[in-house]
Amino acid sequence: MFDKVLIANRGEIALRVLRACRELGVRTVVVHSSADADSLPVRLADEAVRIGPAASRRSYLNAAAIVEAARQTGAQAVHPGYGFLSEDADFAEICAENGLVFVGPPPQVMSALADKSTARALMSRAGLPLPPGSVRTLPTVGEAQEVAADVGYPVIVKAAAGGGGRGMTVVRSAAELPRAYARTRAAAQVAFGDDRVYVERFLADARHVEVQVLCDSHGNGVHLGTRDCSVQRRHQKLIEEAPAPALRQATVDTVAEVALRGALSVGFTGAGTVEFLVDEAERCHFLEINCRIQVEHPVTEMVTGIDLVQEQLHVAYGTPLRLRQSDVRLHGVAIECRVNVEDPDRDFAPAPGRLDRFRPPGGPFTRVDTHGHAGYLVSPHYDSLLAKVAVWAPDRDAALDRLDRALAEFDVAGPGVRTTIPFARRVLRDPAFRAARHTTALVERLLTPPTDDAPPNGDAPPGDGAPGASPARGVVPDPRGATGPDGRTPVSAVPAAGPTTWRNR
Amino acid sequence: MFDKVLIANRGEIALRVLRACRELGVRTVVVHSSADADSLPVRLADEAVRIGPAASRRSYLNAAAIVEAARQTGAQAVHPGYGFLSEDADFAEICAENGLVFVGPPPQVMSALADKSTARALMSRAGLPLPPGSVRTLPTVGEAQEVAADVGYPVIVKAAAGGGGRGMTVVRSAAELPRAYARTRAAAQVAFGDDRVYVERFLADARHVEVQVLCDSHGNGVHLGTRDCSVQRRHQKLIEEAPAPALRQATVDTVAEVALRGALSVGFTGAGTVEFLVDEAERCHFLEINCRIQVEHPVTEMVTGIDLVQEQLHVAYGTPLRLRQSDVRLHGVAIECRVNVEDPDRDFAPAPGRLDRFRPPGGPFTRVDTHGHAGYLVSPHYDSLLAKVAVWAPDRDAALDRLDRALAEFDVAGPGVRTTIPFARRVLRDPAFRAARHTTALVERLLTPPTDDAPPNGDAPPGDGAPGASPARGVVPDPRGATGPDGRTPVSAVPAAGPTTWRNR
Amino acid sequence: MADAEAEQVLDGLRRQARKLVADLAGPVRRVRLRSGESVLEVEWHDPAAPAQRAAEPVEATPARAAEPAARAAPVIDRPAVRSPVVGTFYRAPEPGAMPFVAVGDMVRPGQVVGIVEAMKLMNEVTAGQAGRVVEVLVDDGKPVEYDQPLIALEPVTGQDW
Amino acid sequence: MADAEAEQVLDGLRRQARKLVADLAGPVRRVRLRSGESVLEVEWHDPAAPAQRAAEPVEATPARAAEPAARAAPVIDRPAVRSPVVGTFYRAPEPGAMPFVAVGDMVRPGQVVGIVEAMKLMNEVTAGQAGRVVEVLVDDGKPVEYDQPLIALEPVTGQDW
Repeated sequence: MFDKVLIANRGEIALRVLRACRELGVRTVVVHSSADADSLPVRLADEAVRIGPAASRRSYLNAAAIVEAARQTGAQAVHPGYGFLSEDADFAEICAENGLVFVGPPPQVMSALADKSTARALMSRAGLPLPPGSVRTLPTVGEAQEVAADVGYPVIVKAAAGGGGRGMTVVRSAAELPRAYARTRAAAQVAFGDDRVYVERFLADARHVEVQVLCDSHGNGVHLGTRDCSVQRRHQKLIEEAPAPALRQATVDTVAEVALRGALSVGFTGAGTVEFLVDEAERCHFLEINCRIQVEHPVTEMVTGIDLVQEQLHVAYGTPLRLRQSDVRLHGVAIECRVNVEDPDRDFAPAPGRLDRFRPPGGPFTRVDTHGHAGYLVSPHYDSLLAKVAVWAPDRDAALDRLDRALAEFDVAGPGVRTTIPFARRVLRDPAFRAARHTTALVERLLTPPTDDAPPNGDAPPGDGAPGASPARGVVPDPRGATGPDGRTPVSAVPAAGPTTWRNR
Repeated sequence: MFDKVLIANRGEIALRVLRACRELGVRTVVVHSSADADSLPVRLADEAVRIGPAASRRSYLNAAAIVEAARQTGAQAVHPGYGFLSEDADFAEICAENGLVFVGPPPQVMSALADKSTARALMSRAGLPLPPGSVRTLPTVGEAQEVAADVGYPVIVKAAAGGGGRGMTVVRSAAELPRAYARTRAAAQVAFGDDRVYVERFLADARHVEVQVLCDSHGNGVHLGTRDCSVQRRHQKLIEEAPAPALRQATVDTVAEVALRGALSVGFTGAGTVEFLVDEAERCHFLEINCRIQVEHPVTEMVTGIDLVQEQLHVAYGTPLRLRQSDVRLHGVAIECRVNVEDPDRDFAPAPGRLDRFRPPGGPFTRVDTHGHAGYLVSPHYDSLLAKVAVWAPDRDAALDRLDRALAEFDVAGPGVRTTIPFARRVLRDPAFRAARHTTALVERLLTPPTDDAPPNGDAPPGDGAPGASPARGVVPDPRGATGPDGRTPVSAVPAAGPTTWRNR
Repeated sequence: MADAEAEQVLDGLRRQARKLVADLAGPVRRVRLRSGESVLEVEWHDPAAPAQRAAEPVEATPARAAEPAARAAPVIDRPAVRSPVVGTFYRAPEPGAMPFVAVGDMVRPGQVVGIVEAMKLMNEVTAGQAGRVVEVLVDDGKPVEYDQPLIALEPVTGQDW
Repeated sequence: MADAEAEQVLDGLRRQARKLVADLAGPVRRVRLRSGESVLEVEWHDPAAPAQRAAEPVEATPARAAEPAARAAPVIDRPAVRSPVVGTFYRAPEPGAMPFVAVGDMVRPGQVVGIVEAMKLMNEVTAGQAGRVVEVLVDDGKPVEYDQPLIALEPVTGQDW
């Protein structure tokens, strides 16, 4: 195993990686911005190096400074966590050039999977089902119209360089298409410097189901079951659970197997997530592969007993997988709730500030991952994720009751500080959610005043709520996605204008 | 299930029971002393009733006040937690007379098991192996000398009314016996108002192994595996783990089966623990049965996935066990460390005070049960247990590393406040402990400066360190045992003199 | 020193304390003012500590400077007879009978002022000091906690308690 | 002592306290002023309670009352040229060459005072203000963090920074 690993991230995930290192006897170097100089990961690290000012682009996205810090401290590997540089193939390249092990897949695999049209092509070749639509990108509106006519409206126009729900536009009719096509390309050019787009059928009423895979550098791989992340607001996951509920066992088995096959087919290594949309008929449609550890990885750890971050480090070190598929057995149900410092009453606007009180929950089968503590100043410079509360129980109902109990005892308060806890508890009380009949439309439904034609239980669409959100919204790459923990591209790639510039300060 | 349960305890266990109730949708009434008016359990309870002043004997041991509080609030059942009234048959009786369900075995079972000589007789009849010695009590020194001669020295003179390691004297030679016999009887008379004693072989070098059982009121029962609690200081457990390590599977299976048989044979109901001493040859010797939920129950919960406190409530309500023995499957290893506000450098003297800083550990497979929080004033009136940190891992080595990681990040500080964390981490580094070759002699060895003849690894006796401690010490009932979470008798039963009176304030 | 004078000095200290806290950037933990024989000391709960209820806006903390003085009144000037046990409070020896005491009555130390029934046992509640009954704080037949104030007294002037 | 007089003294103490706290680099924990019979004492909550290292014995905390004053010096009176990047600090353009600056030198705003090498790139370190070099805080060839003070300056009198 490595002697020393550099952690190129902040917040709860930096702490998560640090804990894995500690337990493996690996020394830790935590790099940090001036804003995080007194943060918990920095305090608990064996060594800490200040690499830049608060602004991410000059600190956590500053590849040169991070590599220099690794050189100074003699770190052998870099764990990028999620967000920031975690899926930046160029950074992985730079690490390699400087003799550093990047904890993640090989750069060429990362870049192949980062291009969604390439990823779609590779995965369909590996036998993964794609949503009806075009595999290749469509350079002219004419071609886009052809494909749309083929698959039938509504369709969704997606930027090849997008992902994480960013850079996509829902189109309900042929009339809308030309304008949507043009606007999506323009927005993609701005956000990603790449205006290639493709068109696929828009799945209005679906579940977000993903498969956790773990592959070593010797061609071995296992899948660690499914997660359901359908509780999303504008593609930001709020509540995640493992395994995905209310699916036929056959569906679960199939999706897990094809996901692993797909990952292995492209030489994927490390911990990855293959995302699918699953429709009412339980047909699975491949969305994308993520090359990072995900925010919601704890629920998989709780049902499998496997420490994913430790496994990432073993794989990165070159150790063959210690697990065979038969060693992976799932027990019970785990559910995680993200606690963000946001104000649900003000359209989930960030509500950071000093935490006068901070007492996370505890007790049986309750796990908390957080960098927060009493007296901590939640910085407005970064993502609003403050804590993750995850619980385990033998069955889903007990898990939901346990999570509600845990959230109820979570005491967070400070001037101007608001959290998503009350909203999450609303979700837990929702009949459709409790019955696992919910889809990605759930949150929008809870946020829109009920109408007579809206179904009381279940999320049969107002399709508006489904992936892609409203056209108007969809066309502007959601900046939440950019700096969000699941964000794929650097903050600097986000137009530093409009109501969200606070993130780029 | 009950609508409302009264929690007749304080501290972490009151919180533990409250959490179980919350998750079952049961409303909670927490009774408390004036000293605990602002405690976490009181704040989180649905209702709270102040039943007396700080002194336990007028609050947490005040049966009348507790029953009155139940009457006032309409609680249907009383959960006694551990210590205090949890094993007081008279209290269980009073509850019954007042139409309250006492969460525990029937009073007559409790009183039978509370008398150690009766318990020994019952268990040996049920086929449990006893340490060589007398089943009945010995009214004359002559009879004591006969038995001692039979079984051979060293022997241990035990008070029938003792238990939890209290009221016992180790005797190394026939010459010592008469005085030790007399003194033990005298001390027992003072402590328990009952001077009956018996004699058994003293097992110098043994492990403390206990079996968790769960029985319903319909004659069904299951065992939930073993725990090893050999890391003790004067019979106070410091570190507990499940399952008991380094025992032959046959030994584990046998001890679990006979334990369950013994419990069922006396009509035991609820959650109970059958304690054994296991010698080098892995012979098991029955010690006692505890009728309460134990401090260390979380490690069993973590390896079985079963919520023991919820099961206690189901059983108390009359619900038949929802588990068959085949449903109980053990996974991995769990280890718990008790964090006491005590100063290991000052003979573990209590070191309570205001907690200026309190940040418990978190992260993967880490559970914390605590009533502490930043700003909490640890009261000198009660037991010094502040928190329990328990971790799970697939194997024992990983669990030990994880526990050390968790303890290292536990931040507790305040004027005059000391904790047992540093000492616990010393234990975790001990080669004998890491190799699971340790016995109940471990802690004494760590606390006594090493001598040449002391074995470097392993705890082959200086028998002095084994159960019973030194004669001088053994003859005075250890007050720690009295108010300790595992204490069996009310505080008021402890002579309120000497350096330990602080506990009785 | 005469009470009146002492009062004035304390008044001064209190004013100073309030100004002081207002001037300073909080959260202040302790303030101690001394002038000759007179001492004023205020200590606040740790604002970071959960001691405060979530409801209580933290912004209010500085404003609380004045509180101690304000709060002092009831605590210091109005002693109360408290319940010796958890139970049910009765103002009269039996239903329909005259209450033991009414507002305005003078009570002697040791005088029975009520009953708290617990487990069918009648516990007499006796005044610990002399004073005039200014308020009966609990209705007849209502449940009471241990140490709950039952009857507020106005101490008899000159009486030292 | 007459009340008015006492008040005046306390008034003075209060003003002093406010000034004092304003002057000091926080976080102050305790201030105590005494003038004859009059005493003023304020204690603050530890603002960054968790900020202390576990190692740091809590008993030491009161001692820190003096610290701010002590610490104040470098912070307030001694500006420094700081490192623009993580890297290796060099005092001279090349090995063996004359250092860019030495103690006692006067520097102009924008003057190069050192180099920080990062990823084989040489980053010039320039003074942000005029001043006299009073200390070189990092040895030649040593690793430095972002924003780490490298060279302490004494501002030129009258110079406003």
